[in-house]
Formats: sequence, structure tokens, C-alpha cells
Amino acid sequence: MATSDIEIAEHSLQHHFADMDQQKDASTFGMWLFLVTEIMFFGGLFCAYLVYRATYYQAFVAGSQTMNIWLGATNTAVLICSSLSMALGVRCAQIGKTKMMVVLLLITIVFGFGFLGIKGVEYHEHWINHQFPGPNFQFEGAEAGGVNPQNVQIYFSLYWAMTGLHALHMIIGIGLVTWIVIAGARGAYSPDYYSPVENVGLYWHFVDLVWIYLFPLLYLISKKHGG
Amino acid sequence: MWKNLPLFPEQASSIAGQVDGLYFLLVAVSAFFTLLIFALVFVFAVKYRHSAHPKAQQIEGSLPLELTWTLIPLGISMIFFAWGALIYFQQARPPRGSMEVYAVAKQWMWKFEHETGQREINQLHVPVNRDVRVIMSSQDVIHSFYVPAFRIKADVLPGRFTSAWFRATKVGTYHLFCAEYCGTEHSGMIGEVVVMEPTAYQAWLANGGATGTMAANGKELFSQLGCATCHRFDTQGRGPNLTGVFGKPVQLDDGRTVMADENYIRESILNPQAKVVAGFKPIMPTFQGQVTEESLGALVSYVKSLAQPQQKAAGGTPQPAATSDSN
Amino acid sequence: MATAVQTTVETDNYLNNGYGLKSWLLTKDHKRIAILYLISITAMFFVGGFFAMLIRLELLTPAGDLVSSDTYNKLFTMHGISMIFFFLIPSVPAVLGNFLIPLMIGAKDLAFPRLNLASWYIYMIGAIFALVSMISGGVDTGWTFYTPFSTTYSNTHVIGAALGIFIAGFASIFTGLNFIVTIHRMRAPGMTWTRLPLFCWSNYAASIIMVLGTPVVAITILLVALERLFHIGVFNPALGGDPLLFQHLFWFYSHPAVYIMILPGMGVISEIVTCFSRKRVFGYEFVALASIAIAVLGFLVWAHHMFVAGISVYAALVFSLLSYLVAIPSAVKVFNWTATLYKGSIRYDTPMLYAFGFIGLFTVGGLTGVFLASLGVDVHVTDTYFVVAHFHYVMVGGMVLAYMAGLHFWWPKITGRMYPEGWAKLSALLVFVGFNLTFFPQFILGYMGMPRRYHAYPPEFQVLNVLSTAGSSVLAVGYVLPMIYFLWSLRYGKPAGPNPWNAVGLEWMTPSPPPTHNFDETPVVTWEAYDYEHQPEEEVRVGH
Amino acid sequence: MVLTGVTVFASFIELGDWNIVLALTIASIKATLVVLFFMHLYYSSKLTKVTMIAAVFFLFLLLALSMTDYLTRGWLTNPGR
Repeated sequence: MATSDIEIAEHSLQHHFADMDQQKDASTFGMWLFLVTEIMFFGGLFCAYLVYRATYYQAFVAGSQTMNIWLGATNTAVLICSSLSMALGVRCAQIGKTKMMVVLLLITIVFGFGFLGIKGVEYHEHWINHQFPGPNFQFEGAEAGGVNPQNVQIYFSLYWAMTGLHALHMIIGIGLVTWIVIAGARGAYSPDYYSPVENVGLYWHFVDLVWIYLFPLLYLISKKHGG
Repeated sequence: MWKNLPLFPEQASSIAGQVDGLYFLLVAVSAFFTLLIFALVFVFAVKYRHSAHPKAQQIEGSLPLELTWTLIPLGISMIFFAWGALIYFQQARPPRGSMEVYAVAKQWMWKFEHETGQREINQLHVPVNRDVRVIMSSQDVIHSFYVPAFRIKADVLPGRFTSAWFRATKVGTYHLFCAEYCGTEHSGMIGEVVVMEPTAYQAWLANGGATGTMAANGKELFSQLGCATCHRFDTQGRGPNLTGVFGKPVQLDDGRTVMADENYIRESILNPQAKVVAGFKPIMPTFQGQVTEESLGALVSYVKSLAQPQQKAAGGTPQPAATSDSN
Repeated sequence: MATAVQTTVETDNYLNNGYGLKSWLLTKDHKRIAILYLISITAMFFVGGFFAMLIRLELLTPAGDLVSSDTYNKLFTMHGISMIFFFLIPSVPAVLGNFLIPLMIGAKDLAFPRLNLASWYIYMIGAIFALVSMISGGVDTGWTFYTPFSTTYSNTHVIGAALGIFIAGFASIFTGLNFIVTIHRMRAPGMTWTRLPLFCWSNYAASIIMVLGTPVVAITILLVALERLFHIGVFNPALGGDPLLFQHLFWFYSHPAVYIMILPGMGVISEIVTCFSRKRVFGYEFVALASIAIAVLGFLVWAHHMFVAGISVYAALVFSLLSYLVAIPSAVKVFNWTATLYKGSIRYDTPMLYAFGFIGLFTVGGLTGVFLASLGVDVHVTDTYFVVAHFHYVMVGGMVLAYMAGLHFWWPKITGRMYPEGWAKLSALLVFVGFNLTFFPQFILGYMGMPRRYHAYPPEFQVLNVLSTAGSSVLAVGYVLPMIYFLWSLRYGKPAGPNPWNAVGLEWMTPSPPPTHNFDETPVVTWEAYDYEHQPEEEVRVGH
Repeated sequence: MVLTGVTVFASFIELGDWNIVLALTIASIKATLVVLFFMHLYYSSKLTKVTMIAAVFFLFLLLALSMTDYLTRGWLTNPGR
């Protein structure tokens, strides 16, 4: 194939693809498949959550009531805003406004750090309240609330595992966006070649999606019982 | 020579014959299909070998044939499914009025306790021709109660009762294996089930050195642990009256209804707030860590006995006690 | 990124395109990555095989006298881990699939060559984790890692082994992802879905499982490791956790994983049966769709591993019914292969001998699976040697035979050399005989009631165990022989030529070994798959 | 896109409500919007759509078939006959 011998200077068409379209299709489809694996990855945790929520509903209510809903809701808003700027950034890359894209992605990064910061505050609160599963786990108000603290511990195990894994994805996402920003500032992308931007965007939105479900599941179980 | 090479396990329970019946059908059908495939492959391979049949004849496929070998296996397998399911139902549902034995598995031994209070380790004595239900729980990891001669197996779980039942049909001594890998001495966690004539069994019970029936031990625990202060035998207690409860549906405070079975009693002792009876407050403390698996068995046995008609007098129950269908 | 492109001269191929270690370890060529995988999984196969031999030797006598029971428990655990996660799952996909899929569909490489190389490195890191935990004392949980034994009670290197499997899982995910995208997006002009070789179909189906299932087991195994590290209580019954939840999540992947292992093997058999009977496969569409059906239905049956584990009676019924359904497409495949032989022109070369062996042994393995789907019988035989025999019939009798068949079939393509036919036939025979002698007695042992994972056993089981051990030594010879003659053939084997079997398929239309870019010109496909009707007969075949 | 922001506040108002179904419905609406428009699924090829639907379907299988066990544990455990 002729294309394999011709270096297309600014957009790297890899040797084994016939043309840019094929390369773009392949990388986008690959990214979607990767998101499928991510869905199943979190799916295992959602399955565990569902089972234990059904079994220990009261304990889950008690656990969720220790959550700071305002922080959680703020974080939801922060993430959705970051997704918005991400989506706009991808759009800019698509139409060739590279500078605008860099700015929008920087905003995304700021929102990302904002999310992690708020999450960190929450984690710190749980930590000093001994709401970390393990030998030091304590749950006050269990007697009054009429729940078994050990079951609340399961709630917290899942809470830490799910939000922790999500936070890890956020950190990876910030790293990826940073990479795009640096490459974008150097002018690596153009309307003909912006798959990396689009794929990182997809990843970012996915991480947002997970949070959209984590928030109601972990924070909003119930306000009624026990107050 | 053949004595050292047994090829088929003994049939010593009422269910064994049925399992074997299905097994033989499966063997027959499998043998038929295996031989069919082997024979076809062999015949084709010889008949159409390159030297005898140098030019292959192209055949694209055939929808009728495809449908045939899709639908026939499907039909046959549905027969297997139905038959297998019927046997499984019987294995899963113990008959009423079974004799009950409590088993506690731990790394790496089996502990049994008869309702009449006899305890034994790695041995289980049972009378022949009597339904026996083994109610099991584990102190540590997952084990599995397996008696090949009876064709029964059930995993023994920590934190929960499971049960297996059988009706031995032949006097003798049979292997009892742990069938779920449980650590270092997994293969040493074996024992035997001794099936005896009813009279011999009674004699064995008499020499068993029992210190009171399980229900009596449970009753003692019931007062030792202070259960009796709230679970009174009238309507004034802070906890529900337990008379006649066992084996009946219970209305919970969140509107659900659960069956008061062994696992419900267990959960109510260890995790009382999980399912609170309607009309009562979630004030009962947990007894987790305070009662052993053996004590749990005794307590369950006691609660069960409160639902037996002959125990009516002991409880002084205000309402008519459970009728004979309670257990 | 675009690498320096070689000008394709007739003798240039992927093997002589650079010789240094670096040219291998940094390669993005799917063919070289396949070779890297071949070397690694062969090593893991012999590690696992070594453990298997020790297990069989221990079981010669009823008493546990050769090794201690702790050692025995570690042996079967490490046998399972190395064979399943580090040999069987990557075997056909990562070696033959990696090598052949781009060739078969007329592509220059997989869609993501760097991801492909990364997958090998990830596999190696996982394997090193697993090996280190084996060498530094081993792990004794069984390959199934059942909780709470694995989380609370075992004192062995569970975390290391768990992380090894977790990491290797991503290698498998990346391979699967790569295959799916490649098959969707990289097919040569004219290579429609209905012209796709069945090997590609079956690897595609296996890839679906890798992508959908592996993440679930990854998170599950991660939770086990976290539970050991931080004592979080997701599966711990002492905290109210349910050990059965682990089993659900584990088998959600690990049952479909069986199909990851067997499906690519079925693809190999479809290629070989057609080639050596000189015929188009009987019922192409049915064989192709059966692969997809197996992949999808495979996700609906996992709890048949748990019929006695304490799941509800209702769930057991549902899963039993669904388990029967997955047997049907497998049966369809076997019937179609058999029908393909009908009125063919059959040659008995080594790959075909292995394929015959596969059809027979897979039939036995599949049918005994029906016993296990049947609730009433499963209660008796689950967790006994019956199950051990059943899955070895599928995994070894099926999968390993298919892998050996494929390795012999494509060895000339991979290396450009023929292996010695006589020795190969001998080893095929040894494998078949040794295998049956090893595992058939275990069906009987299982129905007799001998539980699996037993270090010592009652004396009445001895005769059958001795038979089994005797068979395993024959089997071992059958595996060591190919290792020797394959290595020998690298230097002394006759040159194979591009198409020693006179087979159809794009991979045979390029020289052996193939050039780095696979095809000098992107092929245009104008014929149906397995178009043996229009393939001219060759008078003299190379290597005969 | 601002609509998505509004749904956050909608979920606030419902805080007092115990009804998880509502919370999840809102989450799903949000998720669908994000997937369709932020992630351009609405404008994507059929293959991508099928992929996404397959993922959700298999996740559903995992959850649903697991629950067939957990929700029916109480059935048929009592002595019969």
C-alpha cells in the first residue's frame, strides 16, 4: 500500500491502516469497547452493592445518612460542568479551534481537581470518624439507629471501594487531559486528526457517568428512617 | 481383584435409586451420541480417504439437517432438565417430621449433635428407614457435607444454616466426605455415617452420654443469656412471644413477611435489627460473638420446641399453639 | 507511530527483520508478539504440567505420603492458576489468533499494535507476580479463590497470586478488544462477514467474552486482595458479608472463561477439518452463529457451579435450564464437523489426527457437561473427580488438542519449516491414549464419590488412581516430544513453501514465514470461505 | 446541556423522598443525556450503539441473574409433603 511508505507529516497515520477514516473509526470503536469493559468493571461492584442493599437496607440507610449530601451534590454539579467543558473542548478540536480547546480542557482539569478536593474533604471526615472499614471501624449511633454496625461497615466498604475506584479513574483522567492539553498546545491535533482528544473525552464522560449513578446510590438512599 | 476395583457406589438412600436412574439414562444417551460421532468420523475417514476418494464432493449444508440436530438435542435435554429438577426438588425439600441432627463443621472436623443431646465427632449414627435432616453451619470456611452412598451433598456455610436430608435404606457404614476445599486437612475431614437398625440406634442413644436434650440446653441458654426477660410467654414482653412462632410467617415492621425458619431465628439472634417483628422496637442487642454455633443450634432447637404441641404446657401460651403442621 | 518501513524483497520476512533482543522486545509486529506469547505460555504450560505430574504421583497411593497436605494444596492451586490464567486463556487467541487474524482477513497488523505489545508485557508482569508468589511459598486457595478461605483463613501468598491474575486479566481484555476492532474495521476489500474464516468468527466470539467478562473477575479478585489487605468485609460472613456473592461474581466470568478457552479451539478445528477433507465446511452460517450463541448464552449459566452451594432452589432451576441451552450450539458444531467429512477427500496429516481427537474428546467432555447441568445428578457428582474429568476432557481433550492441531497446522507458516511428520503422528497418538487413560478413570472415581482436591483418599479408589497416574506419564511424553521436534525443525526441518497443505485462506497466499507487512499488496477477496472446489490439486506436497 | 444541571437540583428537591426509583430515573435521564450528546452516541454509527446497548444488557444480566438467587432464597426451604 502506498500510504505506508508516505509519512503524512503532521497526522500520524499508522502504517497498517489504509486511510485516516479507518484509523479514526478503529480508535473510536476501540475506545467504546474499552468503556464497555469499564462498565463491567464497575458492574461487579454495583452487583455487590445491589445484593447488600437488598439484604441490609437499614444499615445502608444509616450509612448513607452520614454522607454530606451538599458536598456530594456540589460534586455532581462540578463533574457535569467539567463534562460540559470537555464536550465543548472536543467540539473545538473538531472544528480546529485548538487554542479554545486547550482553554476548555484546562477548565476541565480545574473542575477535576475541584471534585477531588471536595472528595478529599469528605474522605477526611470519614477517616477521623473511624468510618473506614477494618479493625478501627466505628459507627456511632448504631444502637440508637437500631442497625448492626458490622452491616454499616459493609456499606462503607462498598462506599470506599466504589468512590475510591472512581477517584482513581478521575486521577487517571486528569493525567490524560493534561497530556492532551500539552500535545494540543504543541499543535498535534487538527480537524483531520483529533481521535485522542475525542477518546479522552469519552473516557472523561464515562467517569462522570459513573458518578451520576454513585451519587444517588450512595448518598440518597433515604432520609426518612431515623433522621 | 474386583474387590479392589469397585466401579459403582453403593445405593443406600431412598433418593439414590432415582439419581442412578437418571444417571444411567444420561450414560446411555451419551454413549449413544459418542459412539455415533466416533463411528461416523471413523467411517467417513476411512471411506473418503484421499487415496480412495481423490476428489471431494462439495456440499453446502442443509437446513433440515441443522434443524434436526438442533431440535433433537434440545428435546432430549429438556427431558433431562425436567427429571433432574424433580429429583432436585426432593433433595432440597426435607419431608415433614424428619428426625433432626445439628452439624457444625470446622477446620477440619464434623461435630454432630442429636436432638436428644448426644454429641459425636466425625461420626453420625442414624436409624435406617427414617427421614433424617441435617441442619448445618460452619464455624470458619465453606465445607460441604457429602455422603456418596446417599447421593447427597450440601455446602456448609459460615453465618447461615443449610440443610441436607436423606432416608437411609440399608444398614451399614458409609463414607462422609468434605467436598468443598477447606484448607490444609481438607482430605482428612472425613468421617462415617453409621446406619443402624432402630433398636440398635435406640441402644446407641442410651449410651450416648447425653446431658439433656438440645431443646432443654437451649432453654437453659435462653434464660442464661437473658432472652427470657423480654421474650416472655405472655403479651407483655418487650420482645415477641416465641411460642408457636417457628415455621410460621412473621409480619415485619417494614411490611414484609418472612418465614420463621432456622435462618430467621439465627439472624434474629445475631443481627436482631435486620428483621424486626411488627409492633416491636428494634431494641434487642446483638449476640454475635457471645453464642457459639453449637449454642445457636440449641437455641434454634428450643424455639422450635416451643412450636411443638407437646410443649404447650411448658410455655403457658395464651394462644393456641401451633398445630402439627408447624414443623 | 509509523516505523521505518522495510522494502519487501522475496526473502525478507518478519523473522529476519532485525535480530537483536530489542527488535523483539520493542516489536509492534503481531507475528513477533505471537512468538513472544508462544514462548511465555509454553513456559507456563510446562510449569503447570510439572505441578500436575507431582499431583498424579502423590495420588498413586491412598496415603498422603509424597508431599505434605499443605504442599499438595499448593500444587493443585498453582497447577490451576498457571494452566487456566496463564496458558489456556491466552493459548489459541494470543498465539495463533495474534499471528493469524490479520493474515486471514488481509490486514497488515491488528488495529492497535502498541496495545498488543502492551498486552504481552502486562501478561508477563502478571505471570511474574504469580510465579514469584509460587516460588516464595505458594498459594493454597484453589484456583477458584473461594471466600472466606482466601480472604481470612489462608496464610499463603494470596495477594500476590490475586494481583497476578488481576493484571493478566487486562492482557486478555486488550487482546480481545484488539481482535474485535480488527475484525470489524480491518478486513480486506471483499472479505465480508460471510467470507470470514471460522477461526476469526470463533476468536471474535471469545473476544466478546474477554471484553465483557474479564473486568468482573478483575474487580472480584481485587476485592479479595483488598479484603486481605484492609479487612474490608465485602465477602466476610463474620461481618454479614455473603461468601456466595464471591462465587456469583467469580463464575460470572469464570464460566464464560471456559468458552474463551474452547471457542478459539473450535475455530482451529473448523480450519483443519475443511483443509484436510478438501471441502467447504458444512453449514458455514450455523457454525459461525453457534460461536456467537455460545458466547452469549455462556453468560447465562454461571450458577450451575453453585447448585449445592446454598443458592435458592428457584435460581438453581433457572440456571439449570439455561445451562442446557448452551449445550445445543456446541452439539451443532460437532455435527457440522462430522458432516463436513462426508464425501470429502480425507488425508491423515498430524493436524487432522489431532482434529479427530478433538471431535471425539470434546464430544465426551460436552456430554458429561450435560450430566452436570442436570440438577439431580449434579448434586452427587459436583466437586468430585467427575467434574475434574469433565473439564479436563473439555480443556485438555478439547482445547489443548486443538491448540496442538493448530500449532502443527500453522507451524510451517510461522517458521517456514516442516516438523517431522512421523514423530508428530506418534506424539498425537501418545497424547490421545495417555489422555484417555488419565482422565477416563476419573469419571468413575467421581461417580464413586471421590471428592476433588483430596490429598489422601480411601483405599478402594486406588486402582483407578494408579491407572490415571500411568496415563499421565504417557501424556507427559506426548507433550515433551513436540517440544523437542519443533525446536529441531527450526534448524533441520524441510522448507515448507507458502502453502504446504494446499489450503485456501489468505494466510496461505503469502510466503512462509510471512513478510513483516504480511502482504505485498492488499488482497481483494472474491471467493467464499473454504473454496476448496476451485483450489487446484497439487501433485506433490511439500514435506511428504 | 444546561438541562443536565437542572436535574441535579431536581434530585435535591427529592431528597426528602425515600423513593430510590425516582433518584435512579433522574440519574438515568442524566446518564442518557451525557451518553447521547456529550459522548455523541446519538451521532455515532450503529455499531457503537449496539456495543453500548450490549454492555448495558450484560450488566443487566449480571445484576438480574444474581438477584434471582438472592430474592428467592426464602422460597421452598420449608419442609414439604
